[in-house]
Amino acid sequence: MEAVSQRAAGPIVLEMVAAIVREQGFLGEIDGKIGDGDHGINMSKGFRLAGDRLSDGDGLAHGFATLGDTLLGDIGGSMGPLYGTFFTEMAEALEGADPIDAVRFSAMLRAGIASIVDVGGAKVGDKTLVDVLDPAQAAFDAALERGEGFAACLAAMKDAAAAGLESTRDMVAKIGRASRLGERSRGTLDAGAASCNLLLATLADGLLRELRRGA
Amino acid sequence: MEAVSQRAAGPIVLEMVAAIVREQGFLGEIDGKIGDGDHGINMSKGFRLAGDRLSDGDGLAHGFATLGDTLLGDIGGSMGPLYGTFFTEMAEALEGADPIDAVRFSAMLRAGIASIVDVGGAKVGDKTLVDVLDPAQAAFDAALERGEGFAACLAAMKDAAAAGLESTRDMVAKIGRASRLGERSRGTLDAGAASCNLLLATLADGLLRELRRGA
Amino acid sequence: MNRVINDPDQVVEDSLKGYLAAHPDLLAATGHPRVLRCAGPKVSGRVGVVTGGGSGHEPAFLGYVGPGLLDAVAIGEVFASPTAKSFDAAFQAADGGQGVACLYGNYAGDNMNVKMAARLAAKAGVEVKTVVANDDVASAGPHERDKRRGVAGEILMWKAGGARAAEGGTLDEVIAAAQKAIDQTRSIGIGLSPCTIAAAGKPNFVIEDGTMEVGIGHHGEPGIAVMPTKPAAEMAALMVERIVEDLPFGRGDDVAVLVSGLGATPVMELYILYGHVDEMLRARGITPRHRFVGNYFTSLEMSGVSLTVTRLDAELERLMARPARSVGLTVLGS
Amino acid sequence: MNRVINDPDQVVEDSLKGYLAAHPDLLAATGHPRVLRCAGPKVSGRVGVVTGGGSGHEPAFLGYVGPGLLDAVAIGEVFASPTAKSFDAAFQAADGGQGVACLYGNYAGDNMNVKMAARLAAKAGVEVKTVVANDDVASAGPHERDKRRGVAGEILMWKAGGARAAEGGTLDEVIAAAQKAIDQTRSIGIGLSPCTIAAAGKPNFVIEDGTMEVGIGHHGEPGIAVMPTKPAAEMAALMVERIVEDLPFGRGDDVAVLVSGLGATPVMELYILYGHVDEMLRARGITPRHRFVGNYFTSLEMSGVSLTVTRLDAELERLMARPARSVGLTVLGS
Ligand SMILES: Nc1ncnc2c1ncn2[C@@H]1O[C@H](COP(=O)(O)OP(=O)(O)O)[C@@H](O)[C@H]1O
Ligand SMILES: Nc1ncnc2c1ncn2[C@@H]1O[C@H](COP(=O)(O)OP(=O)(O)O)[C@@H](O)[C@H]1O
Ligand SMILES: [Mg+2]
Ligand SMILES: [Mg+2]
Ligand SMILES: [Mg+2]
Ligand SMILES: [Mg+2]
Repeated sequence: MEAVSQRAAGPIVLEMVAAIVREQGFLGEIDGKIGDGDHGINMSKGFRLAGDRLSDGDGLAHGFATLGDTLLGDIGGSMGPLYGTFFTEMAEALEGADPIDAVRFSAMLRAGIASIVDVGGAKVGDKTLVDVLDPAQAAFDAALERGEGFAACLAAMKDAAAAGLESTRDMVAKIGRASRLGERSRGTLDAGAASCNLLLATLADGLLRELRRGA
Repeated sequence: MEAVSQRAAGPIVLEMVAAIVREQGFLGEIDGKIGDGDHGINMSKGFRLAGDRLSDGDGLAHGFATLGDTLLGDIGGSMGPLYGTFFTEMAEALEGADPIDAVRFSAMLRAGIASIVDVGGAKVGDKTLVDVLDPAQAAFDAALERGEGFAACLAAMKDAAAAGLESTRDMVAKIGRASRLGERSRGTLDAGAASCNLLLATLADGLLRELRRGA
Repeated sequence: MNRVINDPDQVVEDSLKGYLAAHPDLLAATGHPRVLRCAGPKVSGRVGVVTGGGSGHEPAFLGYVGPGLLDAVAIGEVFASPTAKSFDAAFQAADGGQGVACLYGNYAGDNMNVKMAARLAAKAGVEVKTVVANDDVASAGPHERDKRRGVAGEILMWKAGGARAAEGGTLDEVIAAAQKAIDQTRSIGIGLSPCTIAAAGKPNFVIEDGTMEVGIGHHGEPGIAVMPTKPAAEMAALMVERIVEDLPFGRGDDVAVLVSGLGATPVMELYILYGHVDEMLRARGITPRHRFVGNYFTSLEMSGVSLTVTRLDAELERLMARPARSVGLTVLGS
Repeated sequence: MNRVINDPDQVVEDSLKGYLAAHPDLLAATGHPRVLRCAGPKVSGRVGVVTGGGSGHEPAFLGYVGPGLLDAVAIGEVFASPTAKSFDAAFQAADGGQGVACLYGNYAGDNMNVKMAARLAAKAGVEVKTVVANDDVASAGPHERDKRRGVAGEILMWKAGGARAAEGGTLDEVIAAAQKAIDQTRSIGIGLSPCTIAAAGKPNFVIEDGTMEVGIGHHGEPGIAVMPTKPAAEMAALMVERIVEDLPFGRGDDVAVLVSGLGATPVMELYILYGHVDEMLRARGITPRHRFVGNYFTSLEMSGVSLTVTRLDAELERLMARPARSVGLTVLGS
């Protein structure tokens, strides 16, 4: 059965931090088109802080817990609670699971998404990060149900996340700051969806690498 | 003995009001050079109000009392108390004097000037209206002492007032707003001295006319 | 931008030092750097009352901490919601075993952070119930009241809730009093010039000189109309009308009225506006029983005004009159 | 200019209507439209305390009328001395047979009008004695203290005089207490942006963005230095140094400290400044016993701050602590 140990997956959290810091400018730029342009700053401030608090050898659950804790503790506004609860819930879902397999990953993702929806109240089609998370989860679970392996599930999730991000381009924002623009919000990617796609892709790539390495 | 009745002199107050209103722009302009440019407005506001309160047939003492009262009651800042007490004290000095002769006029002027000095504390050379009043009084009294008539005394006063105004041009302001400029206040006439010269000249011209008419 | 600051990213930290030094009789530090509590003994045997919000609105929010008002406050960056953990720490600081009433304003970030914090607090055994202020009539229509923002009306909600807690009311009673207060409250603002977050260095919105933005939000959120600046009497008429129609207030009502400057409006102008408001309310048979005029809920150095009116029943009247002491509002016992 | 006014020439009248409507518990009209007195029964059997000055400094001057503070106030046009008759009417309104203490600021117009008014009052049988505030260290050197202007330190002078009058002090005792308070008080201001008198329609002085005017007067009178705007900590150091050297305050002194915004400075910035001031005074062994931070004495919408420090002896400490109630300052009894 395909699985990755907590310890092997741990460094992926730092890769997610690096990805957010690297794409800070891009995230800010698309937020600037229909929002207030601070999404890159907000995200990289929180992720950088969390990265500083992690050390070599921390497992994935610990990494997510640290990310969640830092976002809830140091980032106000909307990103703190949304991504904060996302990572906190995922960390809890990973508790005691070592190694992590596809079933556990699916449960983890479900817990994370449920809490974001619970806190933020966004639905698919509102032009938020939920438009990345929801299809990503659906693709992962469908692959799992078809009996595919962890790696194939992750690959399916990654593709669906990217498509989900692209789907936000034609949406009219229904929630958050951009919703005030109405029709004018159409034609641009959503910033939160972009950061979310980046995080899921980095997570999938890291796990795929470790799966390959373990095989 | 040369003298003018209260009643005949009364209309001169309205001529003083008219003179101030007419020269409002000029007074504001010279105040603007080394002060805050409001001397014309301040003066014409008060004098106009007093003018509105006067009726035909009011004597000179009543006119001065109304002027003084209005300035004290409706004009804040420095002009209210300075010219207010000036006219109030002159009105009191004229009380019961009918007709007004040169001796009485001299006493009147002395009382007015004393109260301005008392309230404002300015000395000759400070570049204020005292630089008009003091030489004007001195010239009037000198003529009187030489045994000249009321008309000659008034003419001497008028000339001295004009010379007094001109003398302020080369002075450095020692008191009031302009004193902050130090040396830079040199080279301009003093606004208060200008209004004071205008008032004394108008008063002298009016009395001279009445003296001629009475003769 | 020409300001009395050090590092623009440290304005909140720096100002909190000043608050603690200036008001040790009212404000005390807690273990959390972004949470202050009421000085003196910890809340015990009664409900604790908490709020929180972004900085830059001083004296709101921390200036309303004090006896008879708030027990603790969570403090965010300038114009940004406090973190979930800050709210949680404020709940812990205000808990005296009878639960905590969190009375805050309807902003996306605050909603989420309070919700998260209430969960954290529940795990620690602290019961939290909330009231969400939505008094700004300009921020959404009357049929979407849940979308409306909370503005200066929050102060009267805090007063009601704080007074009810001081009376020894249960958590449900405190929540009910605060909810009633905000349900009976309507506000509207007019903006005359923008403001600048020091860390940003330039205004993030524009108001042309000679125009006014009716219905502006406390962070410069766009209002319902931009028009040439009207005389104070017409501003008052516009604001009173909009508010009175929304509730609707009627002949015989007693009200509390609060006119707040947004930061840079000369105080004498707040009174010019109040004079008209008072006259217009009375002309409609509405009597201002409690009157507040000043810089009660600001937006940095924005210029403009907000008007808040609360309809009082016997309970709210009693709660408004109860003594309270804080930096922003002191009510003497009668 | 974008303001909450009607006719620019009527701003004083219009705002007084608002004051009377908003604070009937504190302020009452008199027979003179530019004079307000403390609400309630007329002063009787004790000394009356009066001040007066130009408008635009709200809450000064009328905002300090109330029990334990001022009994009546004469109100001038914006930035212009009240008339002699206004001062006289204020004296009459505050006279309770024991004489009147007129505690005002050192400006040419005020000096003359008070002098004239005292004469008018004397004719009507009312004894008036005066104290002239001159706390602004930047307005003249230490050897010309009689040329210095009165600024926010007037508030502490009123507090001392008002408290002494409330204690039943004689006219000479009230005057002595107020004189001592102002003798022990030093202030200095820093201006960061000019202000506009509505009737004039444009600023009558300039402060370049990025520069600060140290020692600015309350009407924009030029200060002692224009320099690039410094961080708040350096502003505080500059102000504290100038004040402490002037009196001079020393180790072991107890003081009252007042930080006032000039109108448009965000409140949080006043606290940033206060934090530094408190720290710097304590580092010199000087202890702030009474602390006031807020918009206590403004200049319309000028931006900037003023710092005032008063050295307290046992009598002044007692007078500061006495209860007082007014729009601008409330001190609860202890
Ligand atoms: N209620 C919500 N639920 C889920 N996502 C949301 C919600 N509100 C906003 N978002 C996401 O937040 C993103 C903006 O984040 P950010 O710019 O950091 O915060 P802010 O909007 O406060 O400036 C949006 O692009 C959207 O994806
Ligand atoms: N103490 C004083 N004594 C006599 N005259 C004075 C005094 N102070 C000012 N003045 C006169 O007042 C004039 C300015 O008056 P005005 O412009 O109306 O008042 P302000 O200076 O308050 O703007 C000066 O030109 C000067 O002649
Ligand atoms: Mg954003
Ligand atoms: Mg934002
Ligand atoms: Mg002037
Ligand atoms: Mg002038």
